[in-house]
Amino acid sequence: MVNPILLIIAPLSAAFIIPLMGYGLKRIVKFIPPLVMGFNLVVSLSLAPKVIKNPIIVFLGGFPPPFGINLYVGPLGILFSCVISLVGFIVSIYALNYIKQGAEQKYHALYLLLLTGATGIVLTGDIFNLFVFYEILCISSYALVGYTGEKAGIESASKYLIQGSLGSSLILIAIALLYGKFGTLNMADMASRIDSVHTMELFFPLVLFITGMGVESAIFPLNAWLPDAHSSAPSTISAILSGIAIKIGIYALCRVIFTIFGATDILQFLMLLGLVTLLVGEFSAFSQDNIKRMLAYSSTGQIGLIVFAMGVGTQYGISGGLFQFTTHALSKSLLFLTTGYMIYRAGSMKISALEGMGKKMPLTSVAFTIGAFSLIGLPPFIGFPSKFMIVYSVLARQSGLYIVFLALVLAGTVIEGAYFFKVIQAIYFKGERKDDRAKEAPLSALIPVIILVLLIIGIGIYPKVLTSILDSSAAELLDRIGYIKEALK
Amino acid sequence: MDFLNNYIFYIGAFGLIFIGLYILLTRKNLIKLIIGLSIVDTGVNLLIICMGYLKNGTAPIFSRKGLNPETMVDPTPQALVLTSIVIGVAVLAMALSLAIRLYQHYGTLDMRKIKEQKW
Amino acid sequence: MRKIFSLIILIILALGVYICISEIPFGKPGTAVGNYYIEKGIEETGAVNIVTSIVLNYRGFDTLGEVTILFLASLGLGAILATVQNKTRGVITPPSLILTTACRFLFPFILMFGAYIFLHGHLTPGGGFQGGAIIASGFLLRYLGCPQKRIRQSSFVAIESLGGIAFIIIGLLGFTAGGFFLFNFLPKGVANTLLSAGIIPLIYIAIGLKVGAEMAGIIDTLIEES
Amino acid sequence: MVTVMKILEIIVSPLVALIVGIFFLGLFRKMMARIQWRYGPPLIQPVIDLVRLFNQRGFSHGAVFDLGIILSLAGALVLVLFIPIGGMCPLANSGGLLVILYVMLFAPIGIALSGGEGANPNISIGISRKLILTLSYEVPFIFIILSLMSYYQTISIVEIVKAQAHYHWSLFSPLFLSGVAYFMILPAMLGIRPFDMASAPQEISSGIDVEYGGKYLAFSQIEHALSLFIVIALFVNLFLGGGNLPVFLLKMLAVFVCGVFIHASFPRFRIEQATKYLWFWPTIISFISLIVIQLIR
Amino acid sequence: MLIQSILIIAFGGAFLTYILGKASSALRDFLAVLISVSLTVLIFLAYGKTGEIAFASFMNLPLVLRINHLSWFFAIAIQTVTTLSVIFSLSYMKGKERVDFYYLMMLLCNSAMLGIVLSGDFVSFYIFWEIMSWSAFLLISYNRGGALYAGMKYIVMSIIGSMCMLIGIMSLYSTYGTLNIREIHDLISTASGEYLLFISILFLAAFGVKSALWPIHVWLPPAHSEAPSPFSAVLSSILIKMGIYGFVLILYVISGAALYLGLGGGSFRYILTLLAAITIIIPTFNALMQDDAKRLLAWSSIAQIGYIILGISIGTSLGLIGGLFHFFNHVAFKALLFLAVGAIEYRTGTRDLNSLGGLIKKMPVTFIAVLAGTFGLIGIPLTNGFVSKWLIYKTLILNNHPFLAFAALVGTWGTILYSYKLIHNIFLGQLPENLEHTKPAPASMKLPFIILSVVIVLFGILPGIPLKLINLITASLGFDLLNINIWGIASESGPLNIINIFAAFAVALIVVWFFFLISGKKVVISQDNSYAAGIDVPKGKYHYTVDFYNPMFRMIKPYFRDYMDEFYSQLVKALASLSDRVRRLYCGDLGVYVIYIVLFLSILVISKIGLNLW
Repeated sequence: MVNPILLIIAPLSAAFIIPLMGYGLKRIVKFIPPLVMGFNLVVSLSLAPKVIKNPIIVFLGGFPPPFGINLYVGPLGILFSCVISLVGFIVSIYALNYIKQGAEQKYHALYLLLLTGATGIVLTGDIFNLFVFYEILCISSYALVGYTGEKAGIESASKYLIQGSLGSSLILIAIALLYGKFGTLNMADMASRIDSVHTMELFFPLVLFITGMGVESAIFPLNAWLPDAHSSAPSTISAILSGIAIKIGIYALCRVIFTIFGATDILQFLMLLGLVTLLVGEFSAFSQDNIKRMLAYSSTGQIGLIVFAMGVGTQYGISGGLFQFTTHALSKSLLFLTTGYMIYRAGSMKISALEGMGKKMPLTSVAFTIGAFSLIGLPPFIGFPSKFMIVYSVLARQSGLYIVFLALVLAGTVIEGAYFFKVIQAIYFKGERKDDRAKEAPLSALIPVIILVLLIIGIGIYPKVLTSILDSSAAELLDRIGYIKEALK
Repeated sequence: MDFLNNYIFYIGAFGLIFIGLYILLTRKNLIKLIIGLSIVDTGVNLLIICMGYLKNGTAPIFSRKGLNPETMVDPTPQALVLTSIVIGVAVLAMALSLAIRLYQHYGTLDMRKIKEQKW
Repeated sequence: MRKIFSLIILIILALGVYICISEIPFGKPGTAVGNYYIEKGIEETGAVNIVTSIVLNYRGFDTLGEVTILFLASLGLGAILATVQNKTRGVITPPSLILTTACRFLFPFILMFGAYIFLHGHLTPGGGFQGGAIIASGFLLRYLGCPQKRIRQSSFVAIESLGGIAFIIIGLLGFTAGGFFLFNFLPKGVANTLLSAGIIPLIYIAIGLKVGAEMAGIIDTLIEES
Repeated sequence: MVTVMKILEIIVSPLVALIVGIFFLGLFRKMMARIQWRYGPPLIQPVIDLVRLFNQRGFSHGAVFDLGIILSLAGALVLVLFIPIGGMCPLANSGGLLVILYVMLFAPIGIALSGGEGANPNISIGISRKLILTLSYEVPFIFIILSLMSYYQTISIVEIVKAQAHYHWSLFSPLFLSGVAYFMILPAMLGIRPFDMASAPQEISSGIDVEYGGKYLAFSQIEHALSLFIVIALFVNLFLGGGNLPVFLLKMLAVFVCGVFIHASFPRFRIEQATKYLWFWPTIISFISLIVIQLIR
Repeated sequence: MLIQSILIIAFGGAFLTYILGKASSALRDFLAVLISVSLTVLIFLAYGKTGEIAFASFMNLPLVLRINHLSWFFAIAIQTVTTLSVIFSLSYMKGKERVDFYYLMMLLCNSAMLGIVLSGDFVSFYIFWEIMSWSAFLLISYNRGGALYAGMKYIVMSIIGSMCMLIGIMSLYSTYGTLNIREIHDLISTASGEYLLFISILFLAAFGVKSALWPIHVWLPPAHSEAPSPFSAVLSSILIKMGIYGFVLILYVISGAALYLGLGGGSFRYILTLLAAITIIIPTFNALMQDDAKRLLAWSSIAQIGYIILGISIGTSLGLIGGLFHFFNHVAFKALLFLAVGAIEYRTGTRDLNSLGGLIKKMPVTFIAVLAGTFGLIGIPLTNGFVSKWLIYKTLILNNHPFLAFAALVGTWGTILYSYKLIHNIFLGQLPENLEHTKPAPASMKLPFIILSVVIVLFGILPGIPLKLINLITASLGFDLLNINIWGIASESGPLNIINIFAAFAVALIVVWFFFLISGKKVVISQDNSYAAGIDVPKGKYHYTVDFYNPMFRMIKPYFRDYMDEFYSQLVKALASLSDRVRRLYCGDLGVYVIYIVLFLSILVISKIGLNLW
């Protein structure tokens, strides 16, 4: 059996090795991330069937929790780790040719560290360890957003840093307060001591957690960094940030709310929060003329949708939310990757600059279209089953208020459809490109795009491949007692 | 008085945090904001340490025989605070490097003037 | 306006803090976990400094993350500051001979002190991070005292990476030996002696060197910029 | 026997319509002359005209020019078969009033198609006016028809005539208002003043007839005569209770004379004025009538 | 097996055509025609079959295909029109860009529509529905320029509709635990009235958008007029009919007539019929005012949809038969008209009614096609439109809906006006000089014209052929069988007997024709040799078809704007400005962002401590 610890150790050690590679080995540096992420993908996939039956608990240093740190490799963790390594793998292939500016070597190391952080967060069973990995994720994001040293990137990175660090500090305060209250850092142990969140002193850490993690997961009033950072980072980084990083924030939030606090009474509020995030995101994207900023705002909207689905709080709803997470990770990274080369060829991020790309870059354009369709939730793409599940789960609650919420959510989807179709029209049916500079993206960029397209269509047609892991993931989130039992066995 | 006695450290810790937050909320110079962030960090570190405080406690080091384990303070927060400090240092370094580059680009660090990335 | 508004917000927050804090006893006797560490620490890890045993053994994984964060900071710093095209360094007035000499004189001692700190991490207060910081302060002193002298960045980088890799390798050795990552597989030795506590001193050496190099590298990069 | 009678009816009723229609045309001119203190042409003048026209040379602009006029005349002839003429109604059970409404379309459409091929500006104007006028008077007309059908609960015109024979004329029933409205739109349906803008000789050289000569004009005249007959016959059937042939024809004559007086005493509307008028009073009255019918049913 | 193979051939063929198109355009054209024709044959073979088959599963829901008379009726209409459009496209699309893409989307849209009518559960229904929506969107936008706006309008409205449908479907699923149409029909009789109303309103929105019911019709005119003409034919004659299919499905297949008539105390039916009546009148007058041939036809499509919905929603056997028959007729004549206008656009390069004219001599077959189409559209006796309209009127009058009948009848007279305008402005009147060298439509265009014209006249004279099938459909929906013979319908309250009318017409025509032949000579003269009260009619200087109904426009134009369109534009504008406001939340000032974070925290604190919200 493969030990899940390798999922964290492999990219980490690769990141440590990269700076060692001197001038002679510099050329092969860029092949390390795909290799490592490919390895991670294989490991995650091979673990998945076992984990669905029984979660794997890994003791680090040989000490049982709550005394040592443990990894809790449940279905949820493996689902996230699969998606992380998948998207990481695909984006790193794309980066082979795409990343040419700046400190190339450092880019790859930072990239691997970002994914390490993400994987660490989803696998760990210790709240402070989660915080540490959370910081790895955040700091590497700051660095990656600004690493080109361009004006926009630096500005966004510094704003991101201030907000993100403030959020982290809030999380740390919450951890300190919880430690003061319970004297333990293990999530399962903590969960077993929290009977309910109705007491006032417990609610304050919860609020701190929501706010702190909300910054990274881009919940509405806390997401001001997102459009800046996503639009000014290189496209590969935008893809990773949008596809992975913010979802990890959601994961952390869900862990805290569902597993540690079991705070079911906050779920309706969470739903509202998701709804507002969705609407604000979609509205902001609606009249954007910068394509990457538009995609970034759309990410906000999608986060809103995921949070909304999580807030439904039923097994089906959470499955839907997780499905939507997968959808968004695949589709949004596809969108960012395709726009990456379009922008590169067009020399501008304006939507009007992409006009007529459908002819010059046919495959890329088709891929963009498919990504957009999928995000809107049109069949037969992956977005449809996820939307299907979310809608069903909301309606299954049989409540008038929920139907109103749902109507607003779907209104958001309509707005999303409107601006995506606008871009598709611009790409295909507007303007003629005379310049010969615009040509199809290189093979290294097309391969990941094609993989993503195949996945999007494949899962869209046959969503069953995901249902079992989604269902057990949702069960893991809902079944606090089971989690505690497994972790403290 | 009793309250002060019992809570003086908390007050100190949260006092620092609030001072930091106040700086973050009202200042516009990036360097000052970073300082504010550091102050918040310091406050949090202090808070973590407070959590393990024991009256008349000793350091959790068995450097000589005869130390009473009962009077030792909780060692965990101290381990945590070590990590937390290092993280603070890392963030600070990143922030400063970004500030340097920002100044090179804009010639100012006034964050109310640096808003090219908006809407 | 903004100030008053901020104050109002903060007062509300303070209210929340007050309600929360009033329930958390201050200066209470240790927690179950803490007590466990104090009671079993020496026995299980061989380090008399319980904090060290927690940092490197019970919660060693945190420390790996911590090291990673520092590594990340230096990487990020390098990435962000590396791409500057024209590094215009200000005119440097050569320092006086006394200053230079004193710095050169002090430098090895500082290094030695730093080494002492991280070598004795499991016995006395201190450890790899603290020692590393002291070592870096030595480099800082040299930069301040003799600004013309520079140390090759690549050597820092090599030490950083090697330190990190060493940490991981030790962890993996533990994995092969005991089945757990970061398992303390070496003999614990007699408590309160230098050669005790299994892998803890080894890791601390790696960390100490690594942190020293990293901090020095950060200082170096920042000085180069300004 | 029944079949023979049927065939006889099919042959006779168009003939009756033709004779009566042409007689009305002659009467029309004679009466107008008398009203205007002239002697006027003899009653038989239209027949003379027709014979003359059939022998003259006609000018054609193309296939549709011919086809349209044939279509319109055929349509008028068919329509006659749907209308009870004093007890004769050859096609009584083929769809009733609804079919009549539709078959009424043939004549204007045929004329319009034919005229369209003529490419004469006067024709275009005439057709446009004619169609607009049709749309204008159809609005109250449909209300009237609907009132009738929903009052008698049938779509068959024969049934309506029968029902009137049993009780009393529709004009003196709750359908009174409908009758009034029908009477108000009758001049428009007949194409006489004040609604003769489609064939205004002084303005647009008789509009749609301008390119017709010889047999074309003759066909057009016959069609005109038939439609005169049809419109009046419809009114008589629907509101004045039909009756056997002599009574029926007398009733028709009475209505026709009223129409001539209206023609003589009014100047011509402009087409907008006509539409405004038709969409105002007749529409309101017929609408009220329909509501009344709905209420009493 | 037959149903699956139909769908597999349809979808596979679409993609195969695209791939083949990359290699050879002739081969692609051939394949496209081959696939459409073979699909037509296959569907034809499926006549009379009924059955249900689960072919896959989606999220633990079985996806079911189902065929019965209703499905077959719609499927054959869809496939015929697509086949004819594809044949038409052979010459229409020659030399245009992205022809592969065009055929792909055309066939994909066709496959999706087949899927819709053949699906036996709501998941597959929805999936096919959405595929149809987006493939149609891509084709509507194909022509660039104004088409972009049209496509945008179309897709946004259709997404709104399908979101409503999604809620409806999922609500059904969450209530009954199944999405199989048959099973839902069995279960739905237990539903409460309010719930049923809720579901029906949701579906009404979804299908109303697609079928362009009045207040939500605004996407249709631009979309129909801007799409490539063969696809306009598909759009107008079948794509919008998917909404009709949906109505039949939800009102009769799911709810059943009894349940439907009692919905909301009958008010649902009342509102639906009222909307249908409005849908007839307003678009008819809007069509009158159009100067673009396709836009005129587009408005006319909306009006005809009004008739269909009116017939269907009235809830009687006769009405449903009339509605379904009118659906079928509208398929025939609207496809014909759009294709004909396409041919004219293809030959002359314009479809502006004010710059055409006199083409009758140049394109006689097209003229006959348009004539047949408009006659059907108006409902001239002996065309199929007459029979269906007659059925609808009759049921309206005999069931005491005089005001609805009024709307329907007035709509017909409006139809005459715009139909005549269409014929007159294109084919009659003077021939402009620049069109003197217009060539007749190519053979591949004539073929569809002829087929569809024959269909129109054939089913107008022998309405019993389709009516028998439609009668079977209505019988399967729980209505009584009517007494239908090949010439019409026999009933006490006014029968319809086409043979009488046909015979009378034939005789009258022959008689008149005879007189025409034997009476005086005729001289054929040129068009320009006309009399204008002594004034020369200058050639080429005037175009008498401009502003054909100007007097009327002067009156009605101030009142007959497309208010709904303006309303929606205002709404979109408001949304855009709102979105701009929302965007300004992200003002770029870091201090404000920090305030957001801390403020959010304190609001959370207040909401718990002060208000105890959760």
